[in-house]
Amino acid sequence: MDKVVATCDEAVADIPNGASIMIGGFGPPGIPVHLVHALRRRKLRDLVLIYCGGGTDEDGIGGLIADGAVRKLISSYPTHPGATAVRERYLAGELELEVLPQGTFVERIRAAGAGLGGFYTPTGVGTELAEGKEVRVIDGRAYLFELPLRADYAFIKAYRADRWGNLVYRRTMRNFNPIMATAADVVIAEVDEVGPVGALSPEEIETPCIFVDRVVEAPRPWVRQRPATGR
Amino acid sequence: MDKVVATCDEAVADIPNGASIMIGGFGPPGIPVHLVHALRRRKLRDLVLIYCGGGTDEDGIGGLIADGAVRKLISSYPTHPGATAVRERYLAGELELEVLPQGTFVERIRAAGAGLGGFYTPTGVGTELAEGKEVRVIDGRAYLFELPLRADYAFIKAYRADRWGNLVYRRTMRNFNPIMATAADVVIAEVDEVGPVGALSPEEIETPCIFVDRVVEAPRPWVRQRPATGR
Amino acid sequence: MPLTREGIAYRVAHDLPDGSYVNLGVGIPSLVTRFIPPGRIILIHSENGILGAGPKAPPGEEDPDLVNANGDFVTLVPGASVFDHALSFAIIRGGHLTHAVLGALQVSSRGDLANWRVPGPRVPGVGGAMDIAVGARQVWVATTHTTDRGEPKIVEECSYPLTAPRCVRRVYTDLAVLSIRDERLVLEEVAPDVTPDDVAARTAATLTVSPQLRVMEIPAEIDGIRLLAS
Amino acid sequence: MPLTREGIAYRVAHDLPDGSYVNLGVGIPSLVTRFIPPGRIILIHSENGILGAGPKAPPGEEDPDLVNANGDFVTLVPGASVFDHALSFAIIRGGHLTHAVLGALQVSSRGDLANWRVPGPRVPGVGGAMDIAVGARQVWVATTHTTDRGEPKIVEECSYPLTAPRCVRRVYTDLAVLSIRDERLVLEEVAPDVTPDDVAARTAATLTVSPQLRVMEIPAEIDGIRLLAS
Repeated sequence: MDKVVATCDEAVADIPNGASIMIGGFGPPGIPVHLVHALRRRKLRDLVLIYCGGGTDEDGIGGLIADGAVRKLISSYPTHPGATAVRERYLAGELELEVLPQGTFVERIRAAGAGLGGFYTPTGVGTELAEGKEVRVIDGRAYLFELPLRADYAFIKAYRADRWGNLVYRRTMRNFNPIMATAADVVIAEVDEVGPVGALSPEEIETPCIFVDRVVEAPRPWVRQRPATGR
Repeated sequence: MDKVVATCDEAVADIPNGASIMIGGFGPPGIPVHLVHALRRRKLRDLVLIYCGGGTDEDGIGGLIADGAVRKLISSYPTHPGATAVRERYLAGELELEVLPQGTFVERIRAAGAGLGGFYTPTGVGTELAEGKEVRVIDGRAYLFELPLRADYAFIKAYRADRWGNLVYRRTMRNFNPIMATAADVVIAEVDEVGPVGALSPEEIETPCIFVDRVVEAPRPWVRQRPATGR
Repeated sequence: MPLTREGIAYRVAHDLPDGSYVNLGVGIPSLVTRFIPPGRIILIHSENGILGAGPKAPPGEEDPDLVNANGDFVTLVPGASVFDHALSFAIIRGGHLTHAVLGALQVSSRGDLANWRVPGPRVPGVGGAMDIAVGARQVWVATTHTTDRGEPKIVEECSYPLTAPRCVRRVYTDLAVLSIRDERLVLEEVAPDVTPDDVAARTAATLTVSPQLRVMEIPAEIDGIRLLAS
Repeated sequence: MPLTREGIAYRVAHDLPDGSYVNLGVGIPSLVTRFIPPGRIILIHSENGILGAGPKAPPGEEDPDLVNANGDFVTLVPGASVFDHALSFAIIRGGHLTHAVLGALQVSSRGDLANWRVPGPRVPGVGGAMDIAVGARQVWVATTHTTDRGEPKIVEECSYPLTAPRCVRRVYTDLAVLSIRDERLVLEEVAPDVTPDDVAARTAATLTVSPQLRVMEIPAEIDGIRLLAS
C-alpha cells in the first residue's frame, strides 16, 4: 500500500510515447507543475493531453506543446492569457485540438471513472460544438450524447497525502483533480506534504487511496512557511 | 439566506398529498427520523417515497407505509430486517414498488441534480431488472439507459449546519444525503447542531447551502454528550 | 445620458433579489458585486469550485490556491464553500443558480446568445459559457448596446457562433433594459434622456415598447464612481 | 474432509494479494477479514461509503453513525475514508475494486451469478449486488457447495434470477476451489480427502479437472477456530 516515490522523474519514468495523460488544475491552483516539468524532461512524442486550459511557460504545459511532444489536446479553454504555444501550433496545423464545454469535459471524465457508458447533457445543443453528436429529446428537452473520457495516466496535485495516497486539497485546488484521479490507469499525485497513514481524518479525505498509484512529495516553497495544522 | 425553521412540524407543513419525497439514510446513519415522524403526523395520502431501504418502526418510514400514506416506493433494498410494513402492503397489492440496483438508484438521483438527461450503466444488463429498458452497446459493452430521478421534496440528515444551510456529515451519515440534496424542489435538512455562518470551513462543507431550503435542529441525545469540536 | 460600464453593473445589481446565487461573467458582469444594495445577501458562484467568492485579495495577501474562474486571486466570504468541477457544473447545469449575468458579442431578439468566439481562424475556447447559458434559471446579459465600432449587438439573428439558443431573459445595456418574453424583445426601461427611438436606432431587431416603459432611476455617481456618462 | 464456513473464508483470504481493495458480501464472505495473513494490507470497501472498514465495534463502543452495508456497527482502520453513495458506486462500477467476494444461490459453469432473490411472490430487493458483480475486477464466490437440502449450487444454467451474467472468475466452496476460464468450469483444488468424483457428484455442471489439480493446504484449526469439518 505504500505508494511514495522519491522523485517526480521516477514517477513519470515509465510513460511511453503516444500515452494519453490527464493533467489537473485550473488557474494556477492544482496544477502538478513538478510532474509536468519531469514529463517534459522525458522528451516524449505523440502525447495526448487532457487538460482544461492551454498551458503556459510557467506550468510547463505550454513548454510540452512548444516542444512538439503533444499530438492532440483535449481541452475546454485553451485561449487564456499565456497560452501562446497552443495558438502557434494549432494555427500551424501541428496540433489537433478537441474543445469541449467545461461541464461536458469534467462529466465525460467522471463517467469514465464511474464506469458509465455515456450520458446526455443539454449543454451545446444548437451550437457548432454539437456537430456530429447524437441529439436526443428526453421529456421534451434536447440533449447531446457524450462518451466517457479516460486516459493512460493522470497527473494530480494535492495539498496533503498519506503514504497510501489518500489526498486532501485546499481552497480551489480541487477543480479537476479528484475527478481525473478516478479515470486513468495510472494516477500520480504530486503533493506538498506526505504524512503517516492515519494522519488524515476519514471525513476530510477527498480522494480515497484506491484511486492513487504513486505519490511524490514536491512542496511549493510557500507551503513551508505556513503552520502545519492550518489550511 | 437564513433558512432555520423552528420545528420539524413546521418544516414539513406545506407538503401536499401526492408529493414525491426523497429520504436520505442507510443503516440507521443519516436517516432524518424527526422529519419522517413529523411527516407521519401530517396524515397525508398517495405519497411517493424515494428511499434506499424499506423502513422500520424506529425510523418512522415503516410507520408511514403501514399508515397507508404511501402509494409507491422507489427503493433498492426494501427487504432488510424490520421492513415488515413494505412486505405486508406489497404482498397485499396495496403498495407499488420500483426496485433499482443501488448504484443505479443513486446515479439516477445524481443525474437529476446535475441536469443530465440520462445515462448508460452496465449494471442490470441480462437480468430481470433490465426488462423494458433500452440496451445500447457502446465500445463493445452492453449498457442500460436510465433516466434522471427527482422529487418534490428531499429529507436530509446532517451532523452540523450553519444558518444558511451549509452541511457537514460524520462517518457513514453521508450515504444518499448529499446527492438527494441536489435533486428536489424543496430540500429540508434535519441536523444535530446549527452554528453561525462561518463556523464551518470551506473545505469541510459537503453540501453547499445552494442546495438547501430549510434547516431544522433536532439533535440526537448522544450528540449532546460529545465534545463540541470533535467529530 | 447613457450609463457607464459601472452604471450597467449598478443597474443589474439592484435587480438581484436577496438570497440569490449568481454566476458572473468577465467584463461588466464582474463589476456587479460592487453595487449590491446593503442588506442583501447574494452568493457568488465561480465555476472552478467556489460558492461565496468575495472581493479580490489585497496585494500581498493573495492565496496561491484561491482563484476565481477569471484567474483573479480572490477571497472567500464567511459561509463560503469550495468543491470540485463535477459538483460545480452540477450546480450550473442542474438549475441551481438563480441567475447568471454574462457578457455578449450578440444577443438575438429571441434570446439566442453568442459570447464565446468570433468566426475565423482562431483557437476555439468555450470554458463554462455554454453550461452556464443553458443551466442558470435566469440568464441576464450585461453589455454595451453596440460594439466599439457602433455595430448593434442586439440583432434579429446572431451571425456569430451561438453559445446557446433561446436562453437570455433580460439585457442590460448603457441605453436600456430589455426583456425577452415569448421570443419578443421588449423595451422596459431607458437611461435618463434616452428615447425609445434612440434605442431602436442602435438595435438591429424589432423592438416592442412596453406599455409600462420607465426611465431608469440611477444616480450620476456613487462613492465617487460615475454611473452616467458625461 | 470438507471445510467449515470459516475454512472457506480462510482459503479465500490467502488468495487476496497484499494491496487489494475488496468488497465482501454477507455470510461466508464477511468472515474473510478474520483470516488475512499477517503482513498483508487489504482495504475493505463497504458500499454505504467506507474504504478501510475495520472489525465490528466492541459492545458499548458502537458509533451510531458508523455501520457497514450489512448494518453492523463497525470501526475504521487508520487510513480509512468515508464518502457518499455516488462515489462509492463509482468505485464499484468503475472497476476500482480489485476483488469482490460474494455469496451465491447459484453459479453457472459460464460464470453467471444468481444471488439476489429466489422466484416467487416475495418483495424484491437487490441492493448493491448487481453493481458489484459487474464492476469489481475479479468476482469470487464463497459458498457451500450445495444447499442445506443437498442441491448443487454450481449448475449448467441458473434457474434463479441472475445478478449478472458471466461475471464469476472463481468459486470457493467447502469441497473445492474452481475457476471459470473461457466459459469452462475448472476444478483447481480439492479439500483434504475429497476426490474430484466427490466434487463432480455434487456439481450440476460439466467439470474439467485441471492438470495441476492440488489438494488444499489448510490447517484443521487456527486460534481455536475449526477450519475443517470433523
